[in-house]
Amino acid sequence: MGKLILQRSILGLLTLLAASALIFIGTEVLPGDLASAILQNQATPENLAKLRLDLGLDKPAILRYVEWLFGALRGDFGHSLANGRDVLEEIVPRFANTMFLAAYAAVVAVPLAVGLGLAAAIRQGGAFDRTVNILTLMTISVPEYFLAYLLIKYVAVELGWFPSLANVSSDTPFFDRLYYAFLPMVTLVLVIVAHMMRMTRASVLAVMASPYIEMAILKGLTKTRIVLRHALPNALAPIISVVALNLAYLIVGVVVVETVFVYPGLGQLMVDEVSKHDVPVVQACGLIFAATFIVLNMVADILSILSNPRLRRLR
Amino acid sequence: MTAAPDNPIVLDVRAMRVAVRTDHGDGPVLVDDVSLALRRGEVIGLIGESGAGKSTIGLASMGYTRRNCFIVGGQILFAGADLRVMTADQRRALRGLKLAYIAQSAAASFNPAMTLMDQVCEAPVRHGVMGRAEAKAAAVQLFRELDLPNPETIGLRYPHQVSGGQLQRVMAAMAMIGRPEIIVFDEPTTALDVTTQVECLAAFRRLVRVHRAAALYITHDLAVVAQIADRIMVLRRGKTVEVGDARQILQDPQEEYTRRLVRERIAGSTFVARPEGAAPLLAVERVTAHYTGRPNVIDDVSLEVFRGDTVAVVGESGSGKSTLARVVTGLLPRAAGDVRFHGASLPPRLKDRSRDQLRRIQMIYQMPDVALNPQQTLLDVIGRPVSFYFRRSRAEVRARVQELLRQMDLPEHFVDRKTSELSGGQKQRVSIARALAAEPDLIICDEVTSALDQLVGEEILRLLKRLQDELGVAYLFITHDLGTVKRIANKVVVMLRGRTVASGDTASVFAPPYHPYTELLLSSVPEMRPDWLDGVLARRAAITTA
Amino acid sequence: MRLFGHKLSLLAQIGLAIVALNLFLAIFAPLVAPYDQTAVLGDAWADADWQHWLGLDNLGRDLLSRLIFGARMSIGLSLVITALSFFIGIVTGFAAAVAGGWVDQALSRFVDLLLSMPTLIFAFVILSVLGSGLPVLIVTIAVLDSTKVFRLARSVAVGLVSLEFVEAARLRGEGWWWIITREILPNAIPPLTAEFGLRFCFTFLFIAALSFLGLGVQPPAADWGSMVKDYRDMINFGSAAPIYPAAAIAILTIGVNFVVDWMLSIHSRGQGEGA
Amino acid sequence: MSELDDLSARLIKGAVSRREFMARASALGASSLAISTMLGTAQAAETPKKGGVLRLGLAGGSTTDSADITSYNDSVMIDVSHGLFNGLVEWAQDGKPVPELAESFEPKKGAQDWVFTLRKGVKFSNGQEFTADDAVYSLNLHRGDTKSGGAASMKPVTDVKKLDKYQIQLSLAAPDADLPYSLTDYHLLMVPEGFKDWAKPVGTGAFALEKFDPGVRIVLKKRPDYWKEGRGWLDGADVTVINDSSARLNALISGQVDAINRVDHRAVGLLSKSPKIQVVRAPGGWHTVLAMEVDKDPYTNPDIRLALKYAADREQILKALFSGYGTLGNDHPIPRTDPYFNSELPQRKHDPEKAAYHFKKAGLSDPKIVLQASDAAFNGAVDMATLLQADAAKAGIKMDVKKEPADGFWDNVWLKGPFVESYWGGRAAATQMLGVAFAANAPWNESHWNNGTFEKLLADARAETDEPKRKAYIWEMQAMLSNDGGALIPAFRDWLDAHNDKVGGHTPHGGFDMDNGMILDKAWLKS
Repeated sequence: MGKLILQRSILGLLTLLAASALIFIGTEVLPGDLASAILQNQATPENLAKLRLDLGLDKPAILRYVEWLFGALRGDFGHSLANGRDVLEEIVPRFANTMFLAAYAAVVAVPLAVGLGLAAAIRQGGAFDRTVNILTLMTISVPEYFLAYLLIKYVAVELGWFPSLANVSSDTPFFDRLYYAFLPMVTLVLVIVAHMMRMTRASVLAVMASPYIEMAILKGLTKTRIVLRHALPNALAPIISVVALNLAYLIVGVVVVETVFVYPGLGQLMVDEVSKHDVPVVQACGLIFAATFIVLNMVADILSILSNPRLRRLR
Repeated sequence: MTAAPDNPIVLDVRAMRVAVRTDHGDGPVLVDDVSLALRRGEVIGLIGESGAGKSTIGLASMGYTRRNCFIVGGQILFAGADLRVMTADQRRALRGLKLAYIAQSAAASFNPAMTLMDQVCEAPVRHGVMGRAEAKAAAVQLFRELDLPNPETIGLRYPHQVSGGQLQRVMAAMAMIGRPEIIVFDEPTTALDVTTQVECLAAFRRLVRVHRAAALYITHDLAVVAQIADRIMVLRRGKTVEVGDARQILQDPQEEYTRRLVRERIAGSTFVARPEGAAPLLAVERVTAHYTGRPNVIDDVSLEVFRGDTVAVVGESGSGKSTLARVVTGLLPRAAGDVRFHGASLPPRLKDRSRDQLRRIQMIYQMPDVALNPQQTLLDVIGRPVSFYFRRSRAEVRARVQELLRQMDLPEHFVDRKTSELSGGQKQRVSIARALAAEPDLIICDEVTSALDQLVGEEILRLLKRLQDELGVAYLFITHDLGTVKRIANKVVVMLRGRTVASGDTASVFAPPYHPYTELLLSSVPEMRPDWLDGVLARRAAITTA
Repeated sequence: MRLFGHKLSLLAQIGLAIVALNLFLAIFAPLVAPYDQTAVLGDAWADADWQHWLGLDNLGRDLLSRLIFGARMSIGLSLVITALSFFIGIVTGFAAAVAGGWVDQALSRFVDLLLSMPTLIFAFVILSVLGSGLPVLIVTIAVLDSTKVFRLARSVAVGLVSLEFVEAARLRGEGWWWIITREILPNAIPPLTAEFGLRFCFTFLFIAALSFLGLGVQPPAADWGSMVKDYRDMINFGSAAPIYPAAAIAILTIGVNFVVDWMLSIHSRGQGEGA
Repeated sequence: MSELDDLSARLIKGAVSRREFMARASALGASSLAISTMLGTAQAAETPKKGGVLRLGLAGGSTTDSADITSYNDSVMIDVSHGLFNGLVEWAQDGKPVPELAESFEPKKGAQDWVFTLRKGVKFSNGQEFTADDAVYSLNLHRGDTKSGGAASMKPVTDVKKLDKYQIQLSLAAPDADLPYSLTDYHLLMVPEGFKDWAKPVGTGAFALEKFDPGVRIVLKKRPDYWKEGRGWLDGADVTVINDSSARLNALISGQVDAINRVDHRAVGLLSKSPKIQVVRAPGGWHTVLAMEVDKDPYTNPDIRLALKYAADREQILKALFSGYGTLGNDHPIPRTDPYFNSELPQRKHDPEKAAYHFKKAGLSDPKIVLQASDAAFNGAVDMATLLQADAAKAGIKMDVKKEPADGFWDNVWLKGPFVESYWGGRAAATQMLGVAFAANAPWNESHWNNGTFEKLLADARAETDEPKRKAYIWEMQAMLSNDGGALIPAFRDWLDAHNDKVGGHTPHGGFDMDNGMILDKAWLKS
């Protein structure tokens, strides 16, 4: 199994390398530039000229890529073109926020989803199953920002239980963070629970059809024992991967929610910088996002390898 | 061996009916008014073809039915209590302890993510009748009784780490550990090779006798049931055909259907006279083959097929007999040796072969269900080779297809049916028609009957025979069933772990002096004689002690 | 009612009805809609009355009409995108499965790479570079989506390729085009159809999200996603305006999912749920 | 609407009393809502209080923000900077330039040179006194090789020199009586000589920077002894960047912030229903432009230009785009609030017949009229294009709308296409506005307007110090543009802010939102 995991990790690294190249190229082709993007129709020709120098577009792309890559390895992503701040300094707190929200949502969503999924699988076709199914369907069927607005309108504005602004900052104490980020968290949970829950249910049911489940029944085991001990472990792989997928989404896909709740996350940063053509920051964000994705998938694969005795015992 | 009739009745099934019920109304009745009384220490064999309702009865007598099936009538009295009126929990309390089940495919019936020991001990521990340690000890004891290799440690393994035969016996242990009063054996040896089957049969029988448990033994193979059952119940389409003492059923069946089952089984051993052959049609010369990066699957194998020959390649799973077929067809390029067809060497790879070469060698598969594209009509399936190889007009193709259907004893109007609408036997006939449509010189038959019911299989064999007489086509017949071989092959190649251990005319190969493996195979084929098993075991014991 | 030779469950029938209705509205929008989607008919946010059942929108256009035309744009767009992504995904996926070897490796690895790109951000960059004209929008999302289709198509095909009837075709000497189109495709349709439904919904919501970032469908063309976005503020003032398009999206998605669930249930497969 | 706007404009300038205003306004049939919002202006009446922290929720902030005065381009930094720094000249509510850090200023050589006398004893937050050297340094930040958005305002300045410790002189290429207006540019703020460390800004403003999280949150803290009389009441300010309009609204409604800018015009009506919330409406110079380049066909033909001008239904555009919170444009860039607004020039009305007539008169069989539109130009730009397209169709004019990608719009489309959408934020002085967008040599002359008479009038107006004469010139220029110019200017948009009843001194200003960015300097909190 060690071999398998090693292979998987190497593959991940290669993918990451390729991704970095893709990102670099992608950001190279952003047209227009900082000055005009920022100053709109107030930019003078002098402004633009000055800026093109700063961009250092004189060097060949390959060279710049390599330099950038090695810089990145050393944790040096260069400086923001817009305000000259160190890119890393700019990103780290934002990334921390993003991770916080993601973790917050995950901690609630994953157990909830798997729990609901199992419950639905146990009571397959029952009233509970159907209601959960339809409710979760509804939550994924509405654009996330609309969910967000409904929450704000009723929970924040009408009831005033939670703030509609989640503008936490580095010095916000932990429990205040939990309070401020509550509505964004709920929105995200609503968005991802359905997907994971349905997948859990589906894969558990798929396993429930297999002969060893029938055998378990004929051994006189309780439904719960059958589902938890016999069905779930064999349904893990797809569940793990769908969970990973959703965690990735929590980290890279929440721009919209961040915007609505004014949550200072990485997504919003990136969108800002893209529209401002702050290339170094965009590249850094892109790289972090890609890395997150790849690592999560890698971990997922490794976990499902571990969850499968056939592979686990492989030597 | 017959259980004394005064033994108490442990299971009393009265006028049981099981029917399918889905969201959209009632389905067919699977078990119709079946009654049986099982006494302590007695083994009743349930015999019949697929769809006879054997397994359904077996499961229902544990109060269990599969999805969408329901026990709609009758009583199932276990120790006087009706399983139907019990609460689910009461039933659960019985299963795994008083009522045990042994399924056909052990490989599928073990949870791949749990160790064997955990699964064996689960039932008694969960039911709280044994402590973990106690259960472990009991399990090891049973492993020993079932003479499994290193009984102390085998329990730590995962299902995929032990062989099929061993797994089947572990399942027996799992069933026995709760000291059940009733065991349901559901085709427990069908998936095994003949040689392994013998061991398992023996083990099961010993178990039942030692523990004086009562058992329902479900199988389609009369010879098998003959070895273990006290009484036999013959079933057909959910109805009881005939019940009676084992010997009586086997030697003096009352019902026509039973007679046919028995007859077919003993029929055979009619050898085909070897035709006057000139040059061999197919000559496999010292062929070696392996899958990339793996050891050789077949090693230095040679055989010859003449026009009109039926050459059987016999061997157990893993003997490389199917691989041989893949080499001949070119699906697996040979590593060494040569395959000559009509004297000319065939290119190793499929894609290097000419359309004519492809046409002349056709194949018929084991699983009719996956051998035919379910989305296509018989016209598509059978017509394609016609249009593909002979470039005929649509009308001609249709005519040809209908002709072939007639040859297969299939109604012509099937021509526009989808293959998915046909029964197993019909599908197999269509596969044959597809092969014949190419007007081949050689047809490779890969276990063509093993997925079919006995009687249906016999019909297919007869059909193949007839076609050979009419068309003079040669067969390369790949099978594990020596009964079949005896009946239709004029030449045999016996394979063991990729090598040929014996070959030649069926007569000479299957007559002394045997190659030891051939003998092992022959002796392992169950026979109707109830004392056959004892005989075999005795002889083997003799050999091993000697 | 039957489909794929199976009886439709109640939910599935409801789902089909919903889908059918939406398709009808989409196709015959100009005939059904009382007004043109761009016609300015009065003051912004005029209340509902007999002429305008749902009232007017932020530019004083008939909300109902825009909702109906919105169906056309949203559904049409998602359909085109999903169709395209399926074409790409299936062709490449099957090719990978049938060809195997390095072709399979190369394609799979490349797809992994694309999958490692955060979709929304990726689309955001591309669209803000090339501008969110419909063609760009379609191609971008289709390509990003096709990666997921590829995975399913490949796994389904791999399963089928190993079956004897495909082997028989190969033994007969059939070319790969025949094998893909005649032997594999017909058998891959049910699972792929189910996936089509799901991907359609995802595309649908994805476009909505892009519209929110101002990169989706550009005005004046009506599309449910951007309608929700344009009207969203009105929730704060108890106006139902944003509810209509949001509900439209939800109902259609749910409808499609009902059908899909039913398909998945009859083909009892776990796949297809992948986002 | 128009008369009311005029009225409210005059109210803002204090030209009418509140009672008088109420009477006239309702006589003009204005809804009580309109009146109340316009009265939002008249808050100034109440007496200020010291203390309290003002929480602002502002659009127009970005993670790319920096305290560097040359980098300002949007509300958040503009508002914040006016808490940190002061300029030499302040743009008063009546639209006139009044002394700020400059005690006084006077023109020399017929307004070719200007001498500014600086206020004495003003201390920077680092304790050192503000003097001529600082002023010279600060102004030069925007001259020559610079990224500053203020460069435009300083362009005509040929030299900035120190006369003595408290006096500097600016020399111009050509006379300009309106130079003081230029110095109200929000970039032209005063920092200590040689100051560079923008992470820790040093200014003469009422506040010091406490916390700076770009694009997220900015916290200011009062600094002792602010020099400006009757200003700087607050103990501090807490600015949250909220770019999403409804998030901003919600923050205000749910009381998480005290005041917001850029209220969505659609929301105003409903907002002002709430007794706790005041909408501050400031008619100003912000206007939309559809620029036709008069030297490119078919726009070389004056009748095509007129045809389009008549085709445009300005009332409708005003309603649809700004829910009426704006004023009609008359195809010249001077707003009604400007003292030099040509009030006798007839307002051009939606007139399909006239449009059709001029279109025929132009006699072009198929003039390819394509409007390049993008919401990058301004919010709702594409909507406006859509409306105009419909209007044109009514007059039988076939006009196509080509949607341009938002990204790089100002690079690749603006000033390149023959018929393009854009906007202007307005200028303090009429002559500046006319100069920057219509002078033949101006880099941003969108319509390629090049007219000798106009050039002369512009030069004269700048040089002229005699009010009536100036007025005549400027009125003349407006007339020329309106009747012949290449810019179709359908509407001016009001600045719409809102605040809850705790906030005082949040007065409307035609220059920019949040009291022309002076909110932190001026506003106070009621108990």
